[in-house]
Amino acid sequence: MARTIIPFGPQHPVLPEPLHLKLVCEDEIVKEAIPALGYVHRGLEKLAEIRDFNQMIQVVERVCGICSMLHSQCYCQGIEEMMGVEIPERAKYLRTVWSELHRMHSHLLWLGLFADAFGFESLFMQFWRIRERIMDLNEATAGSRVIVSVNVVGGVRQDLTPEQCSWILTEVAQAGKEIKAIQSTMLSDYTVCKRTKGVAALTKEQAYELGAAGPTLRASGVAQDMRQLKYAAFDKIDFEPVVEYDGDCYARGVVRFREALQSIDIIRAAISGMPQGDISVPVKGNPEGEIITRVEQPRGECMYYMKGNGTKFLERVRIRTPTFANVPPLIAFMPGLELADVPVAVLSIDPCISCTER
Amino acid sequence: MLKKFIDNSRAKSPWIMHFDCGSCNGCDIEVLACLTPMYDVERFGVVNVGNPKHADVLLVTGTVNPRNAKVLRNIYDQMPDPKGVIAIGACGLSGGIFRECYNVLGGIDKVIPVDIYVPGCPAKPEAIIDGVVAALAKFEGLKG
Amino acid sequence: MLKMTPTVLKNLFSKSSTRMYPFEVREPFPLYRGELFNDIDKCIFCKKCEIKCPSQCITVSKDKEAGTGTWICDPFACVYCSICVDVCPTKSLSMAPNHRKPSATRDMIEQVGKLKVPKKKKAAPKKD
Amino acid sequence: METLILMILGIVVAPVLGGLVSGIDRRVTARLQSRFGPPILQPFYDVAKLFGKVKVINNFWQVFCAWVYLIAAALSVGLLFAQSDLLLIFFVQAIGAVFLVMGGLASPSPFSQIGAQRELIQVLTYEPLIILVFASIFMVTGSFRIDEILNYDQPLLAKLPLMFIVLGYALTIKLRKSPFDFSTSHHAHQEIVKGVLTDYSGPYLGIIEIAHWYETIFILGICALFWHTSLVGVVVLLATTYFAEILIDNTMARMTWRWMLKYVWSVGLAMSFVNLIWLHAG
Amino acid sequence: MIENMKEITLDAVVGEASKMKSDGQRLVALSCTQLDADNFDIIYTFDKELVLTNFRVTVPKGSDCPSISGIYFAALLVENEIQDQFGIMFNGLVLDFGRTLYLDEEITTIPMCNNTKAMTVKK
Amino acid sequence: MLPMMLALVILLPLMAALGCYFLRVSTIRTMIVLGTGVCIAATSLALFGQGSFTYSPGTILGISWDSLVTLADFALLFVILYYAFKLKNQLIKVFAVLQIIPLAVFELFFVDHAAEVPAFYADSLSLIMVAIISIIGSLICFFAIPYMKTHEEHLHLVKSRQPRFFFYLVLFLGAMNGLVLSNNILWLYFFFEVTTFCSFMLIAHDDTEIAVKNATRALWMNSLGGVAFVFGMIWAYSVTGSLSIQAILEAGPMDGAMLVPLGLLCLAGFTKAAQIPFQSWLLGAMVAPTPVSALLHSSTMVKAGVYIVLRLAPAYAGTFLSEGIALCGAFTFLACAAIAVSQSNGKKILAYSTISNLGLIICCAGINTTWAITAAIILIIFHAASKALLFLCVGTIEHGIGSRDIEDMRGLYLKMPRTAIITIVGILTMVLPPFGVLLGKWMAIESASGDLFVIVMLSLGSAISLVFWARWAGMLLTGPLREKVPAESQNILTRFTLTVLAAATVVVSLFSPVIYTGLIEPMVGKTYEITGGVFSSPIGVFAVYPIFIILAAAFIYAWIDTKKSGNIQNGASYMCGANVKEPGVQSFIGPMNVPVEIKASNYYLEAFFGEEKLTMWVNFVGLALIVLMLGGAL
Ligand code: NFV
Ligand code: SF4
Ligand code: SF4
Ligand code: SF4
Repeated sequence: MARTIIPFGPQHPVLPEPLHLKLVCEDEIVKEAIPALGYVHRGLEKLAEIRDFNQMIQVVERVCGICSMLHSQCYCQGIEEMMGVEIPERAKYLRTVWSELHRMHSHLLWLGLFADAFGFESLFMQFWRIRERIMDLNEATAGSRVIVSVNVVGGVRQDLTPEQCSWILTEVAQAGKEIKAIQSTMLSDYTVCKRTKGVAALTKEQAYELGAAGPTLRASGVAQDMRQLKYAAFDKIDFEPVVEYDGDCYARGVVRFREALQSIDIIRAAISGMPQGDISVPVKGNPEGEIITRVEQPRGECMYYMKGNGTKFLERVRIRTPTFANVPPLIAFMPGLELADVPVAVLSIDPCISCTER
Repeated sequence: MLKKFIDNSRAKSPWIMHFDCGSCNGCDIEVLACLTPMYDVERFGVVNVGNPKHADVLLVTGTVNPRNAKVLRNIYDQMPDPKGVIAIGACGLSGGIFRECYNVLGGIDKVIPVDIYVPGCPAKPEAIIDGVVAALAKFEGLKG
Repeated sequence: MLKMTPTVLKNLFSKSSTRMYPFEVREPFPLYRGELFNDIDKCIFCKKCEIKCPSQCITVSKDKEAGTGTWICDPFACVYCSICVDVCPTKSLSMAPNHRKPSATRDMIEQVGKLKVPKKKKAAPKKD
Repeated sequence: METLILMILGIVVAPVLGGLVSGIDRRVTARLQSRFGPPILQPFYDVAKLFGKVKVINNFWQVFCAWVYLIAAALSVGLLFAQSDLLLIFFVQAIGAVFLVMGGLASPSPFSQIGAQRELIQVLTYEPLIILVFASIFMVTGSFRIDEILNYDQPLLAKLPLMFIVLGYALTIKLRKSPFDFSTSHHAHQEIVKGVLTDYSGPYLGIIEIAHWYETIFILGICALFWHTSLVGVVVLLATTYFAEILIDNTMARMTWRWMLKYVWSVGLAMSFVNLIWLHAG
Repeated sequence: MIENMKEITLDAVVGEASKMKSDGQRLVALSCTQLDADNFDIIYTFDKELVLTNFRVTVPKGSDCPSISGIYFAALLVENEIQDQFGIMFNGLVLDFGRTLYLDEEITTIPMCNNTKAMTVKK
Repeated sequence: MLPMMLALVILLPLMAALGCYFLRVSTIRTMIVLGTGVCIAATSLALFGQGSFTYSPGTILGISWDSLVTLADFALLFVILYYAFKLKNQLIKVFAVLQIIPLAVFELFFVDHAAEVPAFYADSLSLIMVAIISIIGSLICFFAIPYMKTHEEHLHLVKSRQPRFFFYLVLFLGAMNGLVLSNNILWLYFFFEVTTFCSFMLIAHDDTEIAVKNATRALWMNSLGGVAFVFGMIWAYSVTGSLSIQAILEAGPMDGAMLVPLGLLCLAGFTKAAQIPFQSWLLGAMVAPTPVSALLHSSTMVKAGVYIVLRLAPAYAGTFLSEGIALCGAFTFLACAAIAVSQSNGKKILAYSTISNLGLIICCAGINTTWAITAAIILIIFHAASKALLFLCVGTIEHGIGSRDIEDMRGLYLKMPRTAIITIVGILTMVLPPFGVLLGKWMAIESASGDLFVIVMLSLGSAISLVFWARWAGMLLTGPLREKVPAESQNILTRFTLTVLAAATVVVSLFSPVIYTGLIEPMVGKTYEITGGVFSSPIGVFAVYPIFIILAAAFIYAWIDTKKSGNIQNGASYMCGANVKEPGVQSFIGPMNVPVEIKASNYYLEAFFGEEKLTMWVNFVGLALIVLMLGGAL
């Protein structure tokens, strides 16, 4: 039968980012999908050779603007571990607060884009409107809406005043209320379910084998969340990984939706449990040795491998991001989808190409 | 009369297209945020068309590398005149923090002419709105 | 179906949430890392900012003979991280809580100040 | 002569009305999304701007098809105002639909091609429904001629309530509103960029935009027939119908065309049967 | 400071990988580093219930590495990436981008080898 | 004059056929075909001058024509029987025997040979049919001359088989003319059988395995029709006691006694018109060279079936049988249009569309109001022209690009601009107003709108047919049109026939009001008021002239603007920005930096309209409807 070959990307309006998929379709059913990357590759890992380990924080923050806070957190955790620095408790809590704010804004952003992928414009607008609350919080407390740049080796740069803390609490509570107001649309609207349920499903085994990470993995029923590693303040804060079992786009949506709400609880716990004290410790010397650290990014497990050689330049920084892990599942579940479902399916892994390619 | 209306309309209906040229997403999401209720650039007649053939203004974020440079060039060429280009964020302006990476050629102006530069990392939505408004001034100056 | 109706109707009958920028400008957040300024009179041309800047967009040079120092910053490469502000020993650097305005041409901030002379003069704050 | 004047009147007034409707549509949509929204006259600025752009084409048949699309749309509206035959008007409008598809197919861009195919499927979906609506009007009034229909002394809505809903489906498809906005992605662009219109640009896109305004008026005109007995009725009916369309657009995800074909046909046919059988019985 | 690190040889890679797979481990990453002018280091990282297991393989410059993408489909992207960045070729990749995953022909050097320093762009 | 003219339209083709067969020189053959064509075409037009007539030929060499026909009839049946044995086909044997024996019994024991039955009767319907057959049929024959030459070149035949081919082709025309002019039902039957046999020979012409197989199928299905015909005829005779069709018509349903024979005769018409479930023979007939398909589908063969049903229409007006026929027709219209969507073989699309349109005509006959009959006649005229044109186009294209798959015709405009445009004209005349086919469809829908089931099927069907036509027309234009397209060279006869037919489809549409007032109205009665080229009736108006004028102006304007656009900036098509930037190349840079050529294909919606999927169901329903129709008659 005659086929249609479609270039999906690099400039495709549904993906804000340049990812290319060569889709071969029959009657709009995808028969074959081959990705092409490299449109966002900058090669920033190489910058470690000419930027010292402190400057690298700003660089890794700019791996991706959506999850920038967690990149620098993961990086700093690694350096701190390498250098044997123990950071103050308060700094850990502060990192938790900002990282969860980041998760919230990332998830809200994604939920909006996801809604946009199945053509639900007003839902998209609604999510992004809620998200602006978080962005304001970021701007007011950290100094920038997106790239908050709060982490330094040894702690954080910014403190939160009690007023700011209570403001954060009211704002996220309000955001939580607004999110709940559209819960029924996102989770049980007929058209939304019709478009997402059963689309691009991965079984638990498949997801695990293909190395999926984060919500993509959890939506398939694997309860794995790097926050269980108890970094930052997660040793003190209780939380349960959000798990869904269907492994389809709908389940992924639900996982992220519930995680966004869960983040509110974590922020609440972190602010109420936040001890007084310093926000950073001075750091002397240079990192040496090898380390692997992992944190839970909004999109899943992010791993940093770093190697220091006792100079202020790291020998190697290697970043393995969650989307990098989620691309193979994406390739695997593409064939058989309808063309209309391609945007939905691609977005369902919450692709972040700038993370993937660095 | 009709001609005047057309000339005037130009500045009232800038259809934008956003191309991410290897940005870290920081600027991207700010561009998107401009379209959302809080900033709503549709007030200025802006529509995000996502297709160079329909666009009047190209918003580019991010650094240029050899691969996306071709795409950028292509998209620019496919936009019918009169058209404007707005470079957004440190990356789009000069390559920003990534200027020295092996796969970075520098700012957008290495590939296509840029009309407005919007600095920032990321550029705030307000800054982007300023940029769009500045670009409109360019269209206004353009009669016939 | 139509689960979204209450939300959208509520939106219809309440005020739109749009901030009418640029007609109405919000009070800026004081912490916002906006445009970078150098109070060149205070600068001692110690190069701390140049060294620490992650984007390497500051160049500081001293001209012993003329007794002047030059502080050049590329605002188009600056990533507004305020590291330089943090490290500046004399607090001559500061960030305004407002974003830098777009421009139609390539900008470069070049400021020249006298070296370690108590009486300082400003010269050519901007060059286009 | 009178017919001719009416026709010309229709052809002149319709795009203005259509543009206004579309401007109001955009404003209301924005408000539903809690945005401020564009000025009401925005569609006119858009089209004027498009006409001020440089002409770039990919295949000159596209130009031809765009023109024919516009003319067919205008002619159908003209015939509607001239109170001609419903079926005839519809077939004239189908000329436009066919040429839109041909224009889409003329471009080798895969998005355009897919858009054209989807456009065809949309035509396939709404065309029988509209013919059925017309047939049902015939069954009530005994004529396909609008002038005869206007002589009927009751609002058709009373006799054909379900057919009006069926027409609503066709309306949603023709207005390119979610959940049936597949072929051109009028409001969004997620799947296939701009579908049939992908390779149109500048003035030719403007032509198509105007044609779309005509089509809006065309379809609203047919809606108006359902309450032709009172002017207030017409206004109320059209306003509610259009508002319902906007609301549906904003409260539904876009579906797939496979779903549309199955769903709209089955529901549409079922409703038509029920309504027509009820008509026979009653 | 890397947990469960085990040094293995190049030919043991595939065998070990399949052992990991049958053990129910998830592939996390391959991390390549240049050791010196002639040697590269690849660390294979696996995860099971939040516990990492690592293998270290030393690859001399110029020699090819067996691909584990046949066992772990997920390895395909990272192996292609290493091909791009380090010039180490992998045999038996399920989808071989042949050094075009990230790079275009304009980039003629092998970027992450230290014989080609990061380019310094004039400010 | 009249006998002369009748001889010209019926006997001249026979003589010419013999000439083609025996004078095996290609120039002579060409001359004969051309001469005959022009002759019968002219005669058919001249016949209009006659108006309605009844005529009985006398005797020839002392033998009455009646007995001659009878004799020939038996001869033909035995030839068919011979082929049945040769092909070892049981069905044909059975059907042939089932015709021979009853017919013999009928001839020997029942028929009152002394009764005076006018052999010929002609009204507007017949004359229109004669004109269609003679003009369009001749054009097809002209087209066949260069076509068969190329065709045989492609096949590398040692010995030309063209004499045989043209023998049957030209004979066919005569037989068809005879069929539509006959009034004596026995004559009608004879011509009916001749067309069956000719079509069998023509389908089998290429002598490939598949050709023979399909020809066999055509033969047995049409023989089944023959059987139905024979029984219907005998039954009708037993009721009315007359062989004259006019007499039968006058008798009317006679309180139901006539319904079964009428039903049987209509059934014979159904098989000829390839109505579901008999559609497979016509589809199989596509293996024959394209002129054959054109002839079978447009002006002859299938139209014979429709003609019979339409001819008998007054006899069953207002009966259950009529309703059944309408349903059967409407169902065929819908089902075949649906299946056509899933086809990519150009000829197959045409074939399904033909069946579908015949269904519409038969449906009109079934609706059986004056409006509907008008619609049917209009449809017959315009469908014949457009469809013949399209078949010939496909034939030309096939010789040009070596494929009849519409996917391969994508961008045909770049290779064969002239043919592509003519094909598009053909397609547009099939689906768009103000062209005749659509005029017919409009009349049909308006006349059917009282009938719930029929109207549903018609509206679905007409929407569906738009799908496959529009995309076919569109895809011919696909392509990056950058510079001037080279002109296309065509054989003079090919060009002549295509151009004449294309012009005819358009121009004759323009004259539809005249045709209506001049020919149809006198026959079926006044249904539409014509003023200024506008058809109007209390229930509807169809403005032919105004729309024609406006659209013509629009097309001309659009064309001028299009021409002007020839020198404006050319843009590459949109491919998500990844275009390979070389003029004329339609590729994007794909994964691994390799250029990938874009490709597009139509949606064939197999899941909804798949041929295999639908055919079984459709046949079942079709059969059920026919049983219902006949059962209701009983
Ligand atoms: N979450 C996250 Fe990242 C990281 N690391 C990645 O895929 O967003 Ni841009
Ligand atoms: S300018 Fe900053 S925020 Fe924008 S893309 Fe570049 S690094 Fe990201
Ligand atoms: S760190 Fe401060 S004082 Fe030193 S050179 Fe920079 S601006 Fe001047
Ligand atoms: S703000 Fe950051 S990037 Fe900008 S000059 Fe200061 S240190 Fe450099």
